[in-house]
Amino acid sequence: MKIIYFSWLKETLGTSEENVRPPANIKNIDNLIKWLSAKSTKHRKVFLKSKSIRCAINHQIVNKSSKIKNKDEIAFFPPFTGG
Amino acid sequence: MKIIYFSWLKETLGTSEENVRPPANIKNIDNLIKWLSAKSTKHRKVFLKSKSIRCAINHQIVNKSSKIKNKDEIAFFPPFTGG
Amino acid sequence: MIKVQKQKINISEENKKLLKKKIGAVVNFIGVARPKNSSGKIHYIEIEHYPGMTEKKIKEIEVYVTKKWKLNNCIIIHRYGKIKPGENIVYVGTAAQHRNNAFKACEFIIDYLKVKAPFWKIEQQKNKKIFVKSKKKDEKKIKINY
Amino acid sequence: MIKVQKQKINISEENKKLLKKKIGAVVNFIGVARPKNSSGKIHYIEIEHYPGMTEKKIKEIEVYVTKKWKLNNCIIIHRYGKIKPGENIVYVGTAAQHRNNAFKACEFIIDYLKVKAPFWKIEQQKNKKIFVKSKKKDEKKIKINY
Repeated sequence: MKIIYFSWLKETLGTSEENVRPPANIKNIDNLIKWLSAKSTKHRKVFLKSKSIRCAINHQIVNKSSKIKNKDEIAFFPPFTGG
Repeated sequence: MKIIYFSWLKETLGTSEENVRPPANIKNIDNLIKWLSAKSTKHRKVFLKSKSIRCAINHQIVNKSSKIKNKDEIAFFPPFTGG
Repeated sequence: MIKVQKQKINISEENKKLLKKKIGAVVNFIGVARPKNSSGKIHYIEIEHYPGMTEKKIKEIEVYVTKKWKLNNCIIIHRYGKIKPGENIVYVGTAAQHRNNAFKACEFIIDYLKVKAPFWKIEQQKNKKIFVKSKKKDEKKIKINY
Repeated sequence: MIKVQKQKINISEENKKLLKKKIGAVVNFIGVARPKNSSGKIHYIEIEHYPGMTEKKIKEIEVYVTKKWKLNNCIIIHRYGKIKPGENIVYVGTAAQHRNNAFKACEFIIDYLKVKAPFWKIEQQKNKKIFVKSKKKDEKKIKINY
């Protein structure tokens, strides 16, 4: 599973992406966030602000109860500020 | 008094402007229209449609009860269609 | 800046002037002569105007919108004379700190020009000249207090 | 046509493409990098995006507005990377038969880009990097069904 981070999440983590293999009981975004938070202090710091973090699965914006699959590309980011 | 005509009024009259000296009892635009209508068949034809004719005195849009003076430049035209 | 001119409008030149200042948003409107209307093909249009009064009315709107929508810059150019289909007729450019103001001002100016500036359009079709009629819809849209 | 690019946008080139077709009205929006914000001078901004998703989201809005407002043509270009104050960031051009549609479509696109396209802006100030926050006002403005 590929995880991508943008904006301040990337800055805080010091990385823009990582490949992970969560266990079978990690079924949706919410589970994934909890699981990732336990990976490192930096991860915990990022996901403490999870209310202001948005998520996309394979380029589709989703909410946190959305199911995840092993081959998904999952992105975490703050609200968009282009234009 | 200088009278200027635009658009179809100019076309119908065959002239874009004329200098006139209306008598003292011609005090406002309404009076002037009646007086001009009597000048020729073409004038009458133009001012028959006076409801759809707009008027300006010295570059200011006015209504038909507006007073006129001898040195005024008076313009008659249909509603604007620029842009 | 306002201009009433016979020649084609050089849009990129005008845009450059707007982009010079320290602004956040530029909105442009370009009106173009259409090749036909509901009654047929148009060979060219001819725009008549009232020299003196035209400039005055356009200047009035420039002053009004610049103040109302806090514009950094505003350019209004309207052509007169013969204009072929596909050629530009009118250019409105507004520059502001924020996009909402630039949009509102630009749209207001073109609405205003349609009904408050002394221009008259004639469409030259094959065998006839059509004096274009103003649209009630346009007249209702514009409300100004100044 | 849509583009997500690093280099400056050549506005007059893009406008020429819009003016080619047989249309009546063209509206442009150009977003420009501002030299300062409320907390101080900005040396440059940096725009990050999500390659793949960005193009997809912009393409979606192009298809939607073109149909909804019967556009003859629509160009959306958004830059990413380092952008200096005064440089363009985003260009939206709409061409239609009538001005109202061109205006509505253009304004809708820029409103949409602000909140629905995966771009993130960072302002580089003297000693700090500011991750720009989205505006609630912008998020409320955009409502889409497609």
